[in-house]
Formats: sequence, structure tokens, C-alpha cells
Amino acid sequence: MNPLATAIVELWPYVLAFVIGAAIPQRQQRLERFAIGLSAVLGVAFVRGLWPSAEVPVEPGNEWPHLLNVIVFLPIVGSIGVLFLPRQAPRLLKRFSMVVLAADFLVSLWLLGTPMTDGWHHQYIAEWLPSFGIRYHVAVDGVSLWLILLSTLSSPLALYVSFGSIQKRTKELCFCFLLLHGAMLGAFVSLDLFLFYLFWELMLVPMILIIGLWGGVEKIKAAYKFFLYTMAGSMLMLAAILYLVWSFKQLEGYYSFDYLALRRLVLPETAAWLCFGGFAVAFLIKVPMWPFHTWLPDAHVQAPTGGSIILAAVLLKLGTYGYLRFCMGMFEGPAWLAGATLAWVALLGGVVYGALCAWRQADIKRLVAYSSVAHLGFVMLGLFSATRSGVEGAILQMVNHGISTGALFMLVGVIYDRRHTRLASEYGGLAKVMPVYAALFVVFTMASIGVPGTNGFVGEYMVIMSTIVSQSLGRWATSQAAVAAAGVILAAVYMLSVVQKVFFGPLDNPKNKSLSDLTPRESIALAPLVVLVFVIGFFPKLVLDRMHDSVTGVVERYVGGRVAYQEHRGRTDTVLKPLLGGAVEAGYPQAPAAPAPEEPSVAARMEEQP
Amino acid sequence: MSAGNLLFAVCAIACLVGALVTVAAQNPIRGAMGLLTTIFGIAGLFLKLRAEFLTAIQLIVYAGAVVVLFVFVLMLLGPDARAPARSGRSGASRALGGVLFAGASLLALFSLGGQLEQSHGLGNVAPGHGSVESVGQLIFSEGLFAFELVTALLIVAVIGAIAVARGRQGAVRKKQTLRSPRDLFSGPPRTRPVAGGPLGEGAE
Amino acid sequence: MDALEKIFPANDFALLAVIIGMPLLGAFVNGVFGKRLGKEAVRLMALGALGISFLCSLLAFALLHAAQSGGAEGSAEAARFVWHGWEWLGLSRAGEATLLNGGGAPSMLQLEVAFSIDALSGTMALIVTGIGFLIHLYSSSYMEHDAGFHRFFAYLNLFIFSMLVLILGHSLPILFVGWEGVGLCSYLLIGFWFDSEANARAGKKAFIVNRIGDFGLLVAMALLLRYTGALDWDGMASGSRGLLTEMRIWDGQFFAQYLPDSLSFLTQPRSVSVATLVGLALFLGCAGKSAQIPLYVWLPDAMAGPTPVSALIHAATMVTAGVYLVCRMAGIFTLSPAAMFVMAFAGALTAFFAATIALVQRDIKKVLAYSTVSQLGFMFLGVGVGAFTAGFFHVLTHAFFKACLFLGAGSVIHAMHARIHDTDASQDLNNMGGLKKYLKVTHLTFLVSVLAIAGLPLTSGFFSKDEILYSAFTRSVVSSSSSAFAWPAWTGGVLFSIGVTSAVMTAFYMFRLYFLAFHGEFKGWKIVAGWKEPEHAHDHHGHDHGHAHGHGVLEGPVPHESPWPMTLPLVVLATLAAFGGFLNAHPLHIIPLEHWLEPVFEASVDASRLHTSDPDGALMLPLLVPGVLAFVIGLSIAYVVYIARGGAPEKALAARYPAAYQLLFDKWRIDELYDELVVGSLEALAEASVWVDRWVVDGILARLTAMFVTAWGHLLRMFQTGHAQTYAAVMVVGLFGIGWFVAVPQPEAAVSGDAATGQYAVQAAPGLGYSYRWDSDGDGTFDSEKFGTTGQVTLTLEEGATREVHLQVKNAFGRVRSGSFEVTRPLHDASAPSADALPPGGARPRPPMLLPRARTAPGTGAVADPSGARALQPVQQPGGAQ
Amino acid sequence: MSSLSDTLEHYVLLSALIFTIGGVGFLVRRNVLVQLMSIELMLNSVNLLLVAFNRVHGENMAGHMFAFFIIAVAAAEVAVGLAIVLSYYRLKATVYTDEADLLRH
Repeated sequence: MNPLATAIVELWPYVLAFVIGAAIPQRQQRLERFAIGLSAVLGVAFVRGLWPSAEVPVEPGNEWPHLLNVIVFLPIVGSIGVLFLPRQAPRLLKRFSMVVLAADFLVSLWLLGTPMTDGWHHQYIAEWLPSFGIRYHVAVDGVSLWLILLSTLSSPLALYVSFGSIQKRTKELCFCFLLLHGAMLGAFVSLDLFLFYLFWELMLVPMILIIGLWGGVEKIKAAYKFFLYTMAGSMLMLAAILYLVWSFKQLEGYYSFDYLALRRLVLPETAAWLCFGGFAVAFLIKVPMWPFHTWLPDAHVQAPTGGSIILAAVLLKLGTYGYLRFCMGMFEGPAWLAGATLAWVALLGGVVYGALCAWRQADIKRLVAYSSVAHLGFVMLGLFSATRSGVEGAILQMVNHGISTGALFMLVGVIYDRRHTRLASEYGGLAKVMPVYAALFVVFTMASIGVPGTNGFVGEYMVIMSTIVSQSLGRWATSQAAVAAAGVILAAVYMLSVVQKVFFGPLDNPKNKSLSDLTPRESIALAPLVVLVFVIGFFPKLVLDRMHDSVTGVVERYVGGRVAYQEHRGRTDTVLKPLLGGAVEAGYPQAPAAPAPEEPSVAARMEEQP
Repeated sequence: MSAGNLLFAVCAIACLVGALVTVAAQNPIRGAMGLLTTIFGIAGLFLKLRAEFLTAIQLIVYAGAVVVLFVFVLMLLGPDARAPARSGRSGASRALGGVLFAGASLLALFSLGGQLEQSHGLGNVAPGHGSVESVGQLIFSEGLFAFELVTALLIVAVIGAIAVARGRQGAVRKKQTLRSPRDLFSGPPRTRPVAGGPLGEGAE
Repeated sequence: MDALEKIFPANDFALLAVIIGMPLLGAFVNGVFGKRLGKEAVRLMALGALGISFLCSLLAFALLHAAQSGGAEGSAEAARFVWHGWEWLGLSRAGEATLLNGGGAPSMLQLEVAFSIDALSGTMALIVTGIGFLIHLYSSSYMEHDAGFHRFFAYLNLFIFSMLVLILGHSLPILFVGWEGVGLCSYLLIGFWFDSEANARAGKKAFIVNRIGDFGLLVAMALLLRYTGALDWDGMASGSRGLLTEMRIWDGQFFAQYLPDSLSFLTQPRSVSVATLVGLALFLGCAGKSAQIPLYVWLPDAMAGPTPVSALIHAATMVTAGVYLVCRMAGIFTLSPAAMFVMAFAGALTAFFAATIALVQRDIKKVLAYSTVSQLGFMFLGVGVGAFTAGFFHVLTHAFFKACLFLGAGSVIHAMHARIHDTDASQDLNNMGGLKKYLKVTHLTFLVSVLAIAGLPLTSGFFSKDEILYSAFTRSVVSSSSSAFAWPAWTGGVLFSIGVTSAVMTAFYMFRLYFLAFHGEFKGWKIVAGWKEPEHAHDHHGHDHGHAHGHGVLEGPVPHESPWPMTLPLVVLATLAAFGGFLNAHPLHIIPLEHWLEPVFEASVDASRLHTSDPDGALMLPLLVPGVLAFVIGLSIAYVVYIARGGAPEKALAARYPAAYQLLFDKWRIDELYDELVVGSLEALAEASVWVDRWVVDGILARLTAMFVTAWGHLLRMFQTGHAQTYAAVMVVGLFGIGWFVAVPQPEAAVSGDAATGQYAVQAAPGLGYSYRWDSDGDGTFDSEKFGTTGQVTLTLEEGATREVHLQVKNAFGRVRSGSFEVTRPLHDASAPSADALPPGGARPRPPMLLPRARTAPGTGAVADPSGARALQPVQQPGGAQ
Repeated sequence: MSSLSDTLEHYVLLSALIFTIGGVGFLVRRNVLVQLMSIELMLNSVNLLLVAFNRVHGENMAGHMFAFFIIAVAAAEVAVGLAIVLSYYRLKATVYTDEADLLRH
């Protein structure tokens, strides 16, 4: 069989997908046709490439160590490059930053090629400040993999959409987006707590600029609120980090900020609770979880469309990711014990309360923002359940929320650009004048309220099903599962009410009679998300397989660490968990060549600590 | 009383009187004169302390440059330089600051002074002490680096002075429109219009 | 046949993929490209897709039949063809954490997208695709002039797809996918004409009420996962033992301490078997989907959708999904007599209740809607008492005659549109009458279906309904354990009498409908007032209006028969409605359906739990009598009232008991009740939470903090005069303060030592030009008269001893100050951990710490001391860490 | 003065007095020019002290050298200071420091 024939046989799904995709748009717009066809092809490639049978075994040995460096620093370098471009050439600026982001996305696709076995992949370590044991230590595992891909996908889309609505200060816009993108990726991959903290704070700056420069009427207030909330949390986290480093120094005689090193610490009870609290507050503010959630609606409402997309799609995920990676990875005992209570907070404060608040919002964007609170309540519940499917479902739900809510913000931005109002009462019967827009909005609404067949369902379903079998939630597991299931009803209530108000009913507001349907730019930006909604909805296994090993490892260590904490309970000294070895602790920070002399009465000082 | 002591007494008195005048005079011109007196007095003391080189420098730099500069500026500002005090902080608080400072310093002075066991007379010193040669030797051997730094500092100071003093005239020219002399000193809105002061014409 | 069995082996039955895939394809093509394809292509696509999947399901049915009857006669084992699509997702099983801690990772429950077909689902699939096809055909003409033609068929195909997924799903989650899918489609189809507010609201209501049902299904799934460890049919059946465990639902002890003894009934812990919880949760789901009490309210409103939709979704297929689920999960349900009891009574009451409402409705579709609810009640009554075949049989027959009735109604409305274009008025029975001479085919088929539903002997409705009544009287569900809930003896009688009463009412209101619509003289002439211009949203008869304007009352377009694509389905369905009964005619002992379904239920249901008081069927014929009587009575009353007396008695009754009549007409005002209770309270809750969010959460966290900070800011701002001079003055003062501190010697010292050995060291803080003089033995006299440079003295103490060390410090200015420190060695305590007791990890035995108790403030020591941390350090190796 | 021969203490005392006067002037007067002059006074007093101590410990000329540098720095300071005074005058049309409270806002 000659290669051409085989190629044809091999390629027919892609060709078909491209043809169908390219045929979908009704107006004659070559770019639009091409882009939608392309996203269809990417969808098919995603499915075929990750199909279990089609997996090509790659031994972990030959992973390119610099991949993550490229992924993280490409946008950062790009942002610096933007500074050297003339502000008088907006087209050049836009093209440049889009190219950078697209390149970053393509590079990040490489990660899908590596089999995500438990442990760290594409690990890269370089000494940074040896005297304090601070290293540049980045690595990826099944948990962070999907969040990286999510951000590398959503950032270009967000920026592309912003170009449609934002015309002033293009240079700053590009700079902010690139920098923000790099910082987020850095936070996802860094395994050194100092590095993590650095990226964590670095994220704030561009985000504040985005809100404060291109935001709405009360942008400054919102930016402040966002900044202060996040900052308050991260200060506590910093204190906790320093305490951990210090205790590690006391035990091992050398400094290290490395996650692998610090996660071995088993602190005395009070210290453990305080440090856990420091980390947890920082992350729960970011999530955001009740009662720290009030910055979110303000930030979302004031932020420009692109900013809201990034905020919802990626920034919030840093909270959940951080909780999973650091709180559950380093303070298993407190996390386990607090889980059952926090799960109630996530349920009543997030799923129920958030949904009820969302229901009563007149501002569509505010409504979507509150719906984020509800969705992330599900995510946190999945994490608290501490079962493998719960954690997998939570991670999947992070991705889903990024897709569906990001898209919803995009769609809200569409009518905002046309009418400059976001009040649902201003609209009605839009389905007549904007059929495509209405159809897409309904699709993403269904994804957001978790109708089966869309991605939203899979995540919520896994979370609910894992809640009831969870052991960490204890005797309340069943009732919590029931409440979570009830949250599904509320989601339908508030989302459908807004859909009905905006799209159905008579088209009575004369201002809406002449609204134009989606522009090519908007539909191009939305196409990949639509594809993903259904791909993940029908084939979630493709995503879950990639994270399964890592999640298993994480949960396993979580349970084990909790047992270690229980044994250590009531003691006033600090001990280290035994080394795990293997891929999980590859790159464990060794003592410097000439280690400082051990101190005899270390524990004496440990005792002084609270 | 020897000539030396007399010289000391005269110079010391000159210094103190000059200093007091400098601080107390309502008219800054008088203050400048008081400063001049102090400088001369200190120059005399330098002479008595066998610091010929410094005496010369003192006279040249201070009397010749600094005070003259002061006087120039005073002339430039004219009446504004001695404008009656506008409503500011109450004199009491300022006096308090002064008294506090003076009291504290004198207290410290005497508390320490009392501790010094015996008084040091000014013994004889080697010939050439304080002469231009010896000081020059030192400056250009050990103090060379510092000396170069000082030169650099002076250059920077000169440039900085020019930069600061010429203000925003460039900007004004770009504006091409001078509605009033005030435009030369286009500052923040708080600017209070000045009755066509000498600067106005000077800058134009 | 054999060749086909070769192509489609039982364990990889790819035919199902075709059956399910075709409608999806049709939906996609019509939905995305429909607008450009044009009506003909859309119609072809939709009908073709559905036709293919109908033929495929026929084929599958045949193969199934061959496989099932393949074995020896009588010993027919349940055949099931499965098609494994792909792995969907994995779920953790209960007790995972323990296992994980024990080492190896336990396996997860892998859910896969798999479909299976057996006797039950095969029959259901035939109904769905077959009737679906007919209704597609019907709508292709009914909707012909609608702008959203392609959208309509996209939705319709999508619905068929979801329905097939629901039926053929091989596991509960897959069924749930279809379950919510059909809900979504009904939402879209009810709101199809979305430009009227009412339709959109009805759609939303339907979706949300369905979601409440889905909530029950989700909870049931969760419980099943936890207690059976599986979610596919076989797995749940095999693991169903776990459902018998008792579960504590009310922990009395917890409340005992808060509640007075008078409420002692609250303080006892209550527990119930998981099976009951699962059964009730599942029934909640079924009630939502199949419009049973308490969740039936959405179905009547759902009639806002196009009539074919009502026929397909809200009569024939979707609403029966609940019954299907009960039959599918029969094994689980029968584990809990309590749940079955609730279900049977809910069914009976729904049947009765809906029938009463149907008695007085004027809207033709409303009458049919409530009769649907009532018939669904019959079905649940049947399955509730354990007669699954009977219930399912009624699903079958009901699908025939009710679909026919709805389509007939559609045809009538379609005809009425010749006269009037107001949706409500065109459906109002008072505007009809005498239609039988205009609509011949419609009239005949409608009559047949009315007879069938009213239970004319030997029609399909007669057999199915009477079998349900018979089973309701005779059968019951018993529990294995004596402690569990047992059905009271009166159950059968009560259920039976409720059923018969509803049967009477059914016959009455169906014939009322029939008489009002087709007999008497046509009242449509008088309503030309409601005339509208031809360009109306769904106007099918533009050609008729030409000569209609401004003519006399008796002029105008005449209602006329619909085109063949609409009448053909009517004929087919009417035929089925007439003779479908012989599929399962128990009185005549012609029961192919029972034989066909038997293996399925035998496999799943534990027969010992189904009890019948009449094993040999002696009561069967006697119990036919009430059914027949019901038919006769209902018919005769209706005849007397609406033919003989021309409807006068109804008006008389309405006049005599206006309140009761109005109450019935307002559907017992249940909607209003729900609005007040459920929606109202929920809204209040939402308002409250918004308020809390705004004022409490944000108020405390943001505003209060901000106020606090601002207050401090204002306070400190007062010190900021902004005058450089003031700052300089303050700075000067500070400088003098520091200068004073330097000028005065600071006698500070850190005491450290080892309680074990009694060796203590007192180290004086260093300072500029300091010299020290010690009194280390505490006798008040200094060791040496003159000051030295020794900054540290060591001393040895025995246990419990205390010594006061004096220190004099002299600085460069000759100033001297003295301080004194007390050193105490504590008594040895055994509780101090020894070296071997310590865990691995580097912690070493350590002495208890002693802080200096100096007369001078301890803080100031840090100033004279370059490294503040020193004060806390033992002296063995000073500064080892730094 | 205890003895007629001038001792180091006299110089110390004298320079301390001048320094104090300068300091008081700086703190009390609100005329920027006068404040600058007061600074000059303080610098001069320091110079005097340096030279006097150098006279006592006459081994090398370090004191002189320092005084020399101080004079240089003082010159630079005066130059820049007066420039600042000018631009301040442009802004506020006055040389009085009451207006100079921007630090507060």
C-alpha cells in the first residue's frame, strides 16, 4: 500500500473535520472558515492522539528538560520584547503577542506526548540563591499538566477577544497579558516555594493593571479590593513558608525552600495548624471560597472581557491548585481534619449560597461571577473528598469551569460591546436577532449547569459520586452528597432564568432590534471552546487518563501523611517523614557541600515555638 | 594676654556674633553679612591653628564663592527674599524646636565636657604643619581617590544646579505661547501669581 | 439471520451504534446546516435518519427474538446484546483511603459508554423509533410553514437520540445522560416558539421540575455506588445485598441534649434500609420525568409546545421513561416494600387527581395533558404493586392511543386555524363542535382512540387498564425480614377502588372531549372576530384567506381535512390502538408480551418478594366487571350531558357549585401553592443571602477593615506636618536619645546553661569600650576591685539552688552602672524525654531554657547586642548557626 | 576660660556653640536662604573642630584633608541648594518653607 494511500486513510478524519468545520459559518469569511475548521481538526487530533490505544510509549529518560523553561519564559521574554516595539504600530504589537502566545500554546502541546506517570516530568533544577537553599525548580505532573494547557489555551483567546473591544493602550495590554501568562504558568510549574511565591505575587501586578486600566466605572476600587484580598492571603502564606524553611533548617542543618524537602516536615500540632491556616487562607481567598469571595464579583464586573476570562479561567484555578498541591501535599493532618468542615463551607457557602446570590443578580456578568463561586465550591468539595475520582473530578472541573465560564464571559462581553450594558432587563428576545449567539450561549449554559454530554456534567458527576464514598468527610458524606446534588437544581434555576430573560420572550426593547450577530473574531475565539465542551463531555477519559497516576500518588501520600500526623499528635517536636525516593522525590535538595555544624539543642528552640 | 590669645578672643567673638546675626537677622542680606563675618573669624582661627592652606581655601571658597552666590540669589529674588512671614505654624512651636535643640546639645556638651579629665594644651607641632605642601602631599597620595570623587561631585553639582535652575523653559518654548510671564514658571495649579518679579524679565 | 448474528455478535452489537447515531447525525446536520439546506433536504434528513434507526431497531428486535427463543421452549433466558463504546470515566469505590494506606492502589469502578438491548429496551426502542417516525412524518407537514422548520427537526432528532440513549444505556449513568438529554430537548421544544413569554416560561418550568427529579436520580446513583459498588445493571443486581443495610437518618442522641423530654419522639435515633432510600430517590426521579404527584405540574404547561411535540414527548415516549426506569430497576425497587407502597399510592392518587382536573378543562390539549398524567398514574399503580409487565403494557397501549389522540387534536387545531389564529381560542372546545363532517379521517381515528382509552372491551386500553386494576387488587410486595415495613391488608381494595373511580372519570372526560369537538353544530362560525391577517407566525392556509374578508357570519374558509402525511400516522396509530391489546390479553390468555418480558424480570426480580392473593387467576374475570362498568357509566353520563342535554347539566353544576367548579378548573390551584411555598421561600432565601453578601460578609471583611485602617491613617496623619524642619527637629531629638543610650553603660547579660550538669554561664552584652566587674558568687562583694575585660562568668549550681550574680559595667566615659541576675537550677524531673525515646529525624535531647530575670528591662539588651538572637542561644558554641 | 592660654576645650566649646546656633537657625527660621546659611555655619564649626583636633594630634594632616573635602562638598551643596531655592521660588513665588508641605499630601 503506497504511502500516499496510507496517508489518505490516516488523514481522512482530519480532512472531514476540517471540511465540516469550514462549512459551518454562513458568511463568506475565509479566516473564519479556516479557524473554525482548524479548531475542529484540533479536536479530532486531541481525541485521536490521546486515545488509549494510540499512545506511543516514551521512556521518561528522554524528556527535554528545558521544555518548561521555554513555556514559562517565552511569554515573559515576549512581554519584554513588547516594550521595545513602537506603540504607534498596534497591528505589529497585536500580531507579535498573538504569535508569542500561539507559539507558547503549541509548545505546551508537547506535554501531551509524555506519559504522565507518578512523579515529576520535564524537571529542571538550577541553583539560584544557594546560601538560602533557593533553587529554580520547575516540573510538571498530571495535576498541573491540564492547568498549564488550560492557561496556554485561554490566554490567546482572551487576548484575541480583547483586541476586538479594547483599542487604547494596546502596548500595555499586550505587555500585561504576556507577563500575566508567564507568571501564571510559572506558578503552576514551580516546585520551589520561593519561586512559587515569586510568581504568585508577580501575577498580581499585570492583573491589577488590566482591571485598573481597561476596567469599568469603579475599576480602581475593584482593583484595590482584588489586590488587598490576595495580598492579605499571600502575606500569611509567606510567613508560613518562612517558618517551614526555618524548621527544616533546624532539623537538617541547611536551608531549603524546596517543596519536596518541606513536605517532609511533620510539625507539632499548633504549628501545623497555623502553617496550614496560612497557606489555606491564601488559597481559599484566591479560589474564592466563602466568606472571602466578595472580591470576585467586583473584580469580574469591572474587569474588561479579556481580564475576566483570564481571571475566571486560570487565576482562580491557582487557588484550587495551590490547595491541592501545597495544603494537601504538606499539611495532610490539618487538611484532612479540616476537610469535613470546609466541605460544608464549600457546599453551603459556595454551591448553595453562591447559586442563590447568582440567581438574584441583575447584572449578567455578576451572575456569571457568582456562578463561578458555585462551581469552585464543587471543585473544592472534590478536593476535600480526598478520593481519587474526587480529585480527578475536581481537576477536570477546574478545566471545565475555565472553558465554560471563560466562554460565558466572552459572550457577555459580546453584548456589552454592542449595547454597553450588562443588565439582563435591558435585553429580551435576542434569539431572534442573534441566533448564532443565542445558540452558543445556550450551549455554554448547558455546559455550565452540567447537562450530560457536555464537559460540565462529568466533573460535577465525579465530584458528587466521590463525595458519598469519601472517608475524609466522615459521617456527613451522604448528606453532603445530597446537598451537592441539590446544587445542580439551583444551577439550572439561575442560568435558565437569565437565558430566558435575555434570549426568549418578545423582542420589545427597540435598541436590540438592530443588534448584529457574532463577528468573525468572536466566533473564531469561541470555536475551540465549543469543540472542547463536547470532546471532554464525550471522552473525559482522555483527560482523566493523563492525570490518573499522579492523582493516585497525591491521594496516597495525602492519606499516608495524615496517618503520620496522627501518630505524631501531641508531641511538641518536629520530625521528618521518611524519604519516599523514586521519581516522586527526584531532585530532592541535598545538603550543601560544607554543611553547617549540627546544633545539639535544636529541639529546645522548637519547643519555644507556638 | 599674648597676641595669640588676643587673636583667638577676637576671632571667637567675631564667629559668635556673626553666627548670631546670620540666624537672627530679619533681612537675609544682613544674614549673609553675618555669615561672612563668621567665615572670616574661622579663617583667623585656622591661621592661629597653623592651617595656612585651609585659611586660604576658606577665604577663597566661602568668602569668595559661597557668600557671593548667596548675595546674588538674594539680589535676584529682591523683595520676595524678605517677604513678611505668611500665616504658618505658630512661632511657639518653632521656638520650642530651637530651644529643645540648643538645650539638648549644650546639655550633652557639658555632660561630656565634664568627663574629660584634663585639658589638652595645644602643643608645638612640626614645621610645615598645615602648609600647602604637606596637605597637598596627603591629598594627592592617600586622599587621591576621595579627591577625584570630590571633583566628580562638583561637576555633577554644577550640572545639577544648571538643570534645576533653568526650570521648564524648554517646555514653555514648545508651547510657543506666553500669555504672561507666569507661564515661564508653569508649575502645578497651586501656583500663586507673582507681581512681575525681576525673574520674569530676567528669564525673558 | 445467522449471517447477521455473525456480523453483530451479542457482546459487540454495533447495530446499536447505528440506531443511536443516526438521529444524532440528523440533529447535527439539520441544526448546523439546516437553514441552508432547505425544507426538502431537512425533511429527508430527519425522516431518513429516523427511518434507518427504526429499521435497525426492528432488525435488532428480530435478532433478540431469535436469541431469546433460541433456547428450549419455556426455558427462555434473558438475552442481551451489548455494544461497548469507549471508557467514559472512573469512580472511586467506598473505603478507598483505607486501601490506599494499606499500600496497593485499589481498582476504580470504570464506567464505559456502553449500550445494551434486551427484551424490555428492545420493545421500548421500537415504540420510540416507530412512533417517532410517524410523528416526524406528521410534523413535516404540520410545521411546514414555520420559520424554524430546520430547528424543529434538529430538536426532534436530538430528542430521539437522547431517548434512545436513555433506553439502551447499559448503566445508570448512561441512562442518566439520556434522562437529562430528553429533559433538555423538551425544554427546547416547549419553548420552540420562544417569542411568547409564556412558552419560554413553560419550558423553563419543565426543565427545572425535571431537574428536581434528576436530583433524586443523582442521589439514588450515589447511594447505589456506595452500597452496591456498581452502577451497571448486572453489577447493581449482584451487589444489591448491600442495599439491605440499615442507615441512620436521624441521630436522636445529638439532639437529645437540646430538646425537652416532651419531644422524646425526636430524640430516638431513626434508621431505614438503604433500599428504601434508593427506591424513594429513584421514584422522585421517575415522578419528575413522568409527571407524578408531587412533580406533575410541568406537564400541562408543556402543552405550549407544538402539538406533535406533545404527542411524541409528552404522551408517547419521554413521560413513560419513568415507568421504564422502574421496570429496569425492578430488582432494586422490590427490595423495599415501603418505596413500592409509596409509588403505588402516588400513582393511584395521580390518576384520580388528574382525572378530576380533566373533567372540566376547555382547552383540548389541556384535557389530553391531564388524561396523560392520569394514565401515567395508572402505569405507576401497576408497577407499584409489582405488576411490571402490566405497567409496561399500559405504556405500550397508551403510546398508541394517546399519540393518536394528540395528533388528532393537532389535526383539529390545524383545521381550526382555518377560522381562527389565536392559539388559545383555536384549542378551545367551546369553539369546536360538529367537526366530524369536515374531518372524516381525523374523526374516525379520534373515536377509535377515545374508545381505546375509555376501555371499550377488546380495545388495547381495556386490556392494559384492567390488568392493572386486577393486579392492584391482588398483588403486593412483601419483605424478607419481618421487622421491615409491611403492606396493610386494605391496600389492594383502596388502590382498586381509586383506580376504578378514575377509570369512570376517564371514560367521561374523553367522551366529553369527543362529543364537544366532533358532535353538535360547528361554533367556529361565530368567532370570525378572532380573525387575523394571513401573515401570522404559524399560518398554514394563506391560500384560503382570499375570499374571507368582510363577509357574512356563515362565510369564510371551511375547516378541512389535513394532508396525507398527517392522516397516515393517525390511521396507523388508530389501528394499533384498536388491536394492540392482543399483545397481552390476559383474560383471553393471549400473552406474547408477558412471555417476551418474563425473562428480564425473572432475572432481576426476586420472585419471593412479589406476593399475589390470587395465584390461579380466579378473580380475573370477576374483576373485569368494574372496568366495563366504568366504561359504560362514563360513556352514558357523557352522552346524556353533552348530546341529549347539549351540555346544560355541566353549566347547571357550575352554576350551583361555582367554587368547586372553579377550583377544579384552576387545577386545584396547585401551581399557585407551589409558587407560594417553594418558589417564594427560595426567593426569600436568595434575597436574604444577597443581603448578607452585601452587608454582612462584605461589610465585615471589606468595609470594617477599611474603616479600621482609615481611622488609623487619619490618626497618624496628624503627625505628618510635611515641614522638613519639624522632621529634622524630631530626628535631632531621636539622635540625642540614642546618643544618651550610647553614653550610658548598659548592664545586660544572658543566662544560659544545662540543668543536667548544673553548669551555667552568664554572658554580659558587649558595648563600646566596656569593662566589667563581676560578683559571681553572689556575696555582695566584687571578685576584683578593678574593672576587667572578662565579659562572661561560669558557675556551678546544685539542684534547686538559686544564685544572684551582680555585674558592673563601665564605659569609655567612665560612667558605671550595675545590674544583677538570678540563676536557678530546677529540680530534675523524670518527664523530660530521654535520647532513645526520641523519633528519628535529627531532634536531640535538649535542656529546658532559662530566660534571664534581670532587673533591667530584658528588651534593651538587644540594642547593645549586635545580634538579638544571641540572647536565646546556649553558650556551648556561641553563634554556631549563624 | 580657666587659663589665658587657649586650649583644645576652647575650640570644642566654640565650635559647639556655632554648631548649636546654626542648628537652631535651621530649625527656627523659615527662610530657605537663612536655613542654607545656618547649614554653612554648622559645616564651618565642624571644620574648626577638625582642624583643632588635628592641631593637637599633629602627626598627619588627616583633619585638614577632611576639612578641605568638607569645604568642597559645602560649595557643591550651596550651588545645588540655591538652584533648588530658585526653582522652589518659581513654583511657590516665595522662599518661605510654610508652603513646602508637599511631603504631607
